[in-house]
Amino acid sequence: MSGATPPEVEVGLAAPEPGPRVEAPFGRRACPVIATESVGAYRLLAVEDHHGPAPLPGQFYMLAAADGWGGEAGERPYLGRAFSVCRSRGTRLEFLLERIGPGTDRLGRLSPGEQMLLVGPLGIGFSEPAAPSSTGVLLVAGGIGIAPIVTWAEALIASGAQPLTLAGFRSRAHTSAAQLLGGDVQIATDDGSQGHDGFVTELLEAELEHDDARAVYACGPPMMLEAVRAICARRAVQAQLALEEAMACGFGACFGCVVRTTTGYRRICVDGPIIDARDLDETWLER
Amino acid sequence: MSGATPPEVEVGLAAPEPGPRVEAPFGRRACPVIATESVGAYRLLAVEDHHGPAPLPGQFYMLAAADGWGGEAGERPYLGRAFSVCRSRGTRLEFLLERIGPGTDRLGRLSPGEQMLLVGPLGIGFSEPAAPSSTGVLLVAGGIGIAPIVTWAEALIASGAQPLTLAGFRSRAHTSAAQLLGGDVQIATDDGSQGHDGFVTELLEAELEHDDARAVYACGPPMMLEAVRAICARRAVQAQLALEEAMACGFGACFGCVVRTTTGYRRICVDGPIIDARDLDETWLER
Amino acid sequence: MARALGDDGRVSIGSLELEHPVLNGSGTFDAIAALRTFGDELRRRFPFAGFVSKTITVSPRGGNPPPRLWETPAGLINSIGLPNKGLRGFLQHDLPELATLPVPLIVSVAGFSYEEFRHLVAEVAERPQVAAIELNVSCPNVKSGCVMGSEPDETGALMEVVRSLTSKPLIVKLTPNVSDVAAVAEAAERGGCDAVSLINTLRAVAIDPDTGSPWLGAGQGGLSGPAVRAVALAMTLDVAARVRVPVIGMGGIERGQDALDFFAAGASCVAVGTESFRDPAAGTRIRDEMVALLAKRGFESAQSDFAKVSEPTKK
Amino acid sequence: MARALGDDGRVSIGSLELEHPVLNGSGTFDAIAALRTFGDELRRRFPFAGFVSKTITVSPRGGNPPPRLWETPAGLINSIGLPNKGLRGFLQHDLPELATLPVPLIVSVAGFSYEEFRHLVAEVAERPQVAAIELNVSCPNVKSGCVMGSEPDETGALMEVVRSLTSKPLIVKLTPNVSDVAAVAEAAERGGCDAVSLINTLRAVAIDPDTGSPWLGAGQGGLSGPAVRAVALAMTLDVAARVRVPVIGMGGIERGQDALDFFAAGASCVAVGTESFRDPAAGTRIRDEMVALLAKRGFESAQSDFAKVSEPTKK
Ligand SMILES: Cc1cc2nc3c(=O)[nH]c(=O)nc-3n(C[C@H](O)[C@H](O)[C@H](O)COP(=O)(O)OP(=O)(O)OC[C@H]3O[C@@H](n4cnc5c(N)ncnc54)[C@H](O)[C@@H]3O)c2cc1C
Ligand SMILES: Cc1cc2nc3c(=O)[nH]c(=O)nc-3n(C[C@H](O)[C@H](O)[C@H](O)COP(=O)(O)OP(=O)(O)OC[C@H]3O[C@@H](n4cnc5c(N)ncnc54)[C@H](O)[C@@H]3O)c2cc1C
Ligand SMILES: Cc1cc2nc3c(=O)[nH]c(=O)nc-3n(C[C@H](O)[C@H](O)[C@H](O)COP(=O)(O)O)c2cc1C
Ligand SMILES: Cc1cc2nc3c(=O)[nH]c(=O)nc-3n(C[C@H](O)[C@H](O)[C@H](O)COP(=O)(O)O)c2cc1C
Ligand code: FES
Ligand code: FES
Repeated sequence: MSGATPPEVEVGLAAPEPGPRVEAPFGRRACPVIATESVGAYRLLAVEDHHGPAPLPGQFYMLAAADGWGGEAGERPYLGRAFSVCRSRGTRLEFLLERIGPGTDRLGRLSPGEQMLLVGPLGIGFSEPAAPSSTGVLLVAGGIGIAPIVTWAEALIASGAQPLTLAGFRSRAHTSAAQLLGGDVQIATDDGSQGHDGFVTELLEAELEHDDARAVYACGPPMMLEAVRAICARRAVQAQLALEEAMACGFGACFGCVVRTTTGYRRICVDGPIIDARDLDETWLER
Repeated sequence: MSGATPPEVEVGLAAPEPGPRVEAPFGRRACPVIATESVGAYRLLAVEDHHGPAPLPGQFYMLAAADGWGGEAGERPYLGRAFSVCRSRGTRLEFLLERIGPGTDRLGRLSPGEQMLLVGPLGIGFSEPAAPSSTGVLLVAGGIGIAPIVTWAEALIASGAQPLTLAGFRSRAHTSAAQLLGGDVQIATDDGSQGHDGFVTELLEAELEHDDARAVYACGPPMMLEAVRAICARRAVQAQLALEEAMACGFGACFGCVVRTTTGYRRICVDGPIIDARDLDETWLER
Repeated sequence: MARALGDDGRVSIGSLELEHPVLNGSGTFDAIAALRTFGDELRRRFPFAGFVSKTITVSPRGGNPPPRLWETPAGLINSIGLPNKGLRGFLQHDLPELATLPVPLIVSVAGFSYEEFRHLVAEVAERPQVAAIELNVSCPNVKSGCVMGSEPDETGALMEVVRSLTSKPLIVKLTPNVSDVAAVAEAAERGGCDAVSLINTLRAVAIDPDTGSPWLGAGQGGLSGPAVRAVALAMTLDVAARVRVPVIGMGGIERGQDALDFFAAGASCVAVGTESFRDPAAGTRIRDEMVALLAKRGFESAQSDFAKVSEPTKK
Repeated sequence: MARALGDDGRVSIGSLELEHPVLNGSGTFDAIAALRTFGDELRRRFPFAGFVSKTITVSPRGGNPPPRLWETPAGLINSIGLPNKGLRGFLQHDLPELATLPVPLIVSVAGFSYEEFRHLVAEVAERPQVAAIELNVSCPNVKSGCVMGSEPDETGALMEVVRSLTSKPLIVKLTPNVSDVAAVAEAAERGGCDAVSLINTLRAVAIDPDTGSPWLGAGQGGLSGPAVRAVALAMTLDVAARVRVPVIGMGGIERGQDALDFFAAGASCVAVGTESFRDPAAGTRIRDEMVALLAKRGFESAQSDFAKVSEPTKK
């Protein structure tokens, strides 16, 4: 670390293009869990949020269990965890969780009546396709990345668009989540146990081959998003990606959640998680 | 801290008189909770311990919940907590808990079927009254200190003695625990809501006034034990006290649980918790 | 010496007047991003008595390569790397916006040489919007190779360079990664600082379990959160016993009781860092909890008695 | 240089041969009391590859006044104060019993002057039951007032006094309460030590919430447990990068993965302290967990691959 050498990249603090955003009530609030359900390998968690506004598709919340956060043996989870809103109906917010560690484990074991602590809605949401309105909209979901796609598909359909969702999963055990989707859906599985046998990005290539005047929205694992970025860059197709990075705060306080963009490091909690694919530095995935 | 000056007190590591002890299986084992019950303001917790020997009255266990130990918000409880065995029946062990902090809170919320982690039996138990067998035995319990007294009263009765238990509580809300006691019982409450209006040590004074050829066994808050010690010292009555100190390990490893005795600091987990009242340094309560 | 923490709960550090004794830790609350997230409600319910900016440097910095975060038992390791727009960018873009906050502004600065510190302090101090300056001395001096806050002599020399530049309060933010933090605090006091704050983060490393290599992009980072609280209390007690300037205590404060512990250790003010990540309004909650605890303990006026809690261990 | 940690999982530190790389931390396992508690099963299932005694001093010590313990988030503060029977008492009463353990014995010693260290090392080293000696340098030198392990010069001078007294392995137990622990390790290495171990506890304080005064009888203590793990890892990484002697890593090891993190940071051996309080057989469990993790990651023979995990960050 040396102040003498100029920074490798631009600071990434220059005001980004403002994305659509609904402001969050200040602070953390307790919300009761009102329903939980298994959706294939995932878990759907519904809470009653009386004090928050309706979020935009693509926005997220920081969640923690009111009890038992702090975990086993003095261990993690300690900080809140970020989750995209999967569906919202009035004061009811739904989240879809994949159990991958102590935080998702604890949240997945919540029962109706228990309290969840929540901050949000946070970040910026998806933007409508740029006018002139394209002939169609392609949504690409990889695994649990389907969560924000569900609510975005709903919103698009409500506004009269006819999105086609390409949903990729590891295997048949995970595909039930596709039933949450409205509109047309094509499924791919890595092991070929359902739908297309292969990557969802192969479906995307085929669709764009067929008609590339469509806006693309994608959420999924980093490798998938990179493939989407590269495909869309090659074809000059407009794409918005919903990124993930480990987050400590979710509201721009810690500078921990950055991704490398062409103009420097960007905090994906305040200047994302939705980001224009063209803004990503090509090396964004390199560590 | 200086090595040049001689230690204030003797080291207290000299082999103490060996007390009765049942050895514990080495390590920590998981035991299912099989029953829980409220006993007035206290909580009774029964576990099935298939792999441990029957403990002696006065011995204790280090307990932790298998899940959710580590507590809320990354906070305590982190270490195990010490609990005297209150009753044991075959492989069934019963503990009586007073909720005073995060550890007792968590343990108090365990339900049948959940797992508890347990190390023990630990420490030394009560010793039979010295021969020639005294005309009687007086047991003195203060509040939650009743736990080891319950099992000791049972054992004494089984061996043909006729103990009289003097049990003091804050108020009527706590006295239900006295129903766990076999043999004769006199109750005192601090607020006079049941039984003698005043301290249980007043009952003790009265009993010894009447007949001081009896052995005394006591467990309760430090101030009560000090009163018992002083009373018995004055009358040259033999007394065994079950002490409490915050413990990190329970098996002599940390040297954290010492009490000041006439021969130096003594670890009450390995060389107690039962200790001859005459061994206590008169200033043992001073901090 | 007048007490920094008054019976009314107000704090005076030189000319800096605070309504109550809870600040944010530098770099743990970006008020500008928070305004975008929470809107004007943040202004109305601002959780701190003063706002401490993220540390700024002379040149702009992008910060460290990701990943920048690792969660530990009851703690967080960060290796953010002081990303900031640089002095010019800060004065031009951020200062006007920070000046709209309802509380006094304390600007945290870090130089990689005495010269840089001189430049930063001179430029920042002359802005009327700035109420006080915090000197983050956890960076290495590129000339000596030594972290300026790790040696009393370096800290003393730094104070000599900057003290004469301004009469505004100068707060020295101490690093805990030293053998004797109180000796550094004494040097800062001899050099004329108006207060010291501590602790900055403890040097820490996380290993990626999948590769066995360090997880953080920069290799190492700093530990904060409840895990460090007991260490921060020890250092606060030491420092408060050896200097007469006010001490701003921080490190793992989560609840009102934790804050009271720091006052008991001799602090006149506290700062909340990592806990704001979990609860953006933690500053307010912690203050309310303190007031409630003091009331419960029977002080006549809870509002007025932050100070009293510190008496048992005060010199 | 031969690697201290072999492919078979065995560790060699000079003439000290360990079957596997898990020791206890000094002062966190009293084998004599544990034998009374757990009986002969402890001998059959002894959890450590070598037994490190509680630190002994020349004169007997009663230790610090209680309370001696305070639980923190994911950690423990202790202020035990080195109670022990003194050199003579140890040699007479404890050594014969410790010699019956099924593993090599490492005796930890602390002097309050070079003279005391000389006396301790000379007396302890000549006993055939003793396989190695650990020098606990966290105590103040009554002559200089300085903690011997806090200054490279003091540590170097100590090594000069004791090295020539014995050819048995000498391990220097480093204190983390310093600015540059690796500099102290280098001094110990230059002075001829056979290994370094770290970390001892971090200086810490707890406040009694009811009184506002320090809780511990001795005022302050040392923090251990998971809370310190990330700090211990950072120091282990530093030290392992700067010395060639084997490093024994410890601080907050709870599970096999934690131990692997220390190997990845460059340790050749680990020690388990506070976790044994929660689980007396933790040493065995942690070793089993390591073996299972290594097997899962596809090393040919799990048993043989403790060493490989350290390669990514090895010099
Ligand atoms: C904007 C956004 C939206 C998201 N939406 C969803 C959603 O709708 N549904 C969903 O299921 N998930 C979503 N996620 C992901 C979710 O936040 C993570 O799965 C969750 O944080 C994992 O927490 P955990 O404790 O279960 O796992 P962790 O143990 O935290 O593991 C998660 C990953 O973090 C890393 N890691 C491991 N240990 C540590 C450590 N100690 N410190 C730091 N990192 C570590 C590893 O790479 C690991 O794979 C979203 C994330 C973001 C940023
Ligand atoms: C041999 C023995 C037998 C026992 N038998 C029983 C029994 O049968 N039934 C029963 O209910 N209890 C029994 N106890 C007491 C029981 O162990 C304690 O009540 C229990 O440990 C409290 O844990 P906690 O987390 O609920 O409370 P804690 O929060 O640990 O509070 C307990 C006390 O510890 C102190 N304290 C507070 N915070 C801390 C801290 N951070 N670190 C250290 N100390 C702190 C305070 O003085 C407080 O009053 C026994 C204790 C011993 C030693
Ligand atoms: C993400 C993060 C960024 C930080 N950035 C800075 C900084 O820029 N300047 C500074 O002086 N301290 C910085 N700190 C240290 C905090 O101000 C504070 O001293 C430390 O985190 C201890 O307090 P806590 O445990 O309440 O977080 C940072 C801490 C964190 C967690
Ligand atoms: C109760 C207790 C007593 C200790 N006594 C000693 C000691 O006598 N000598 C020593 O070198 N270290 C002592 N230590 C430090 C440990 O050996 C170890 O370095 C430290 O606890 C970190 O490891 P851990 O987090 O696994 O406990 C003690 C630690 C504890 C918790
Ligand atoms: S998560 Fe803290 S800045 Fe984004
Ligand atoms: S509790 Fe550890 S020695 Fe007694």
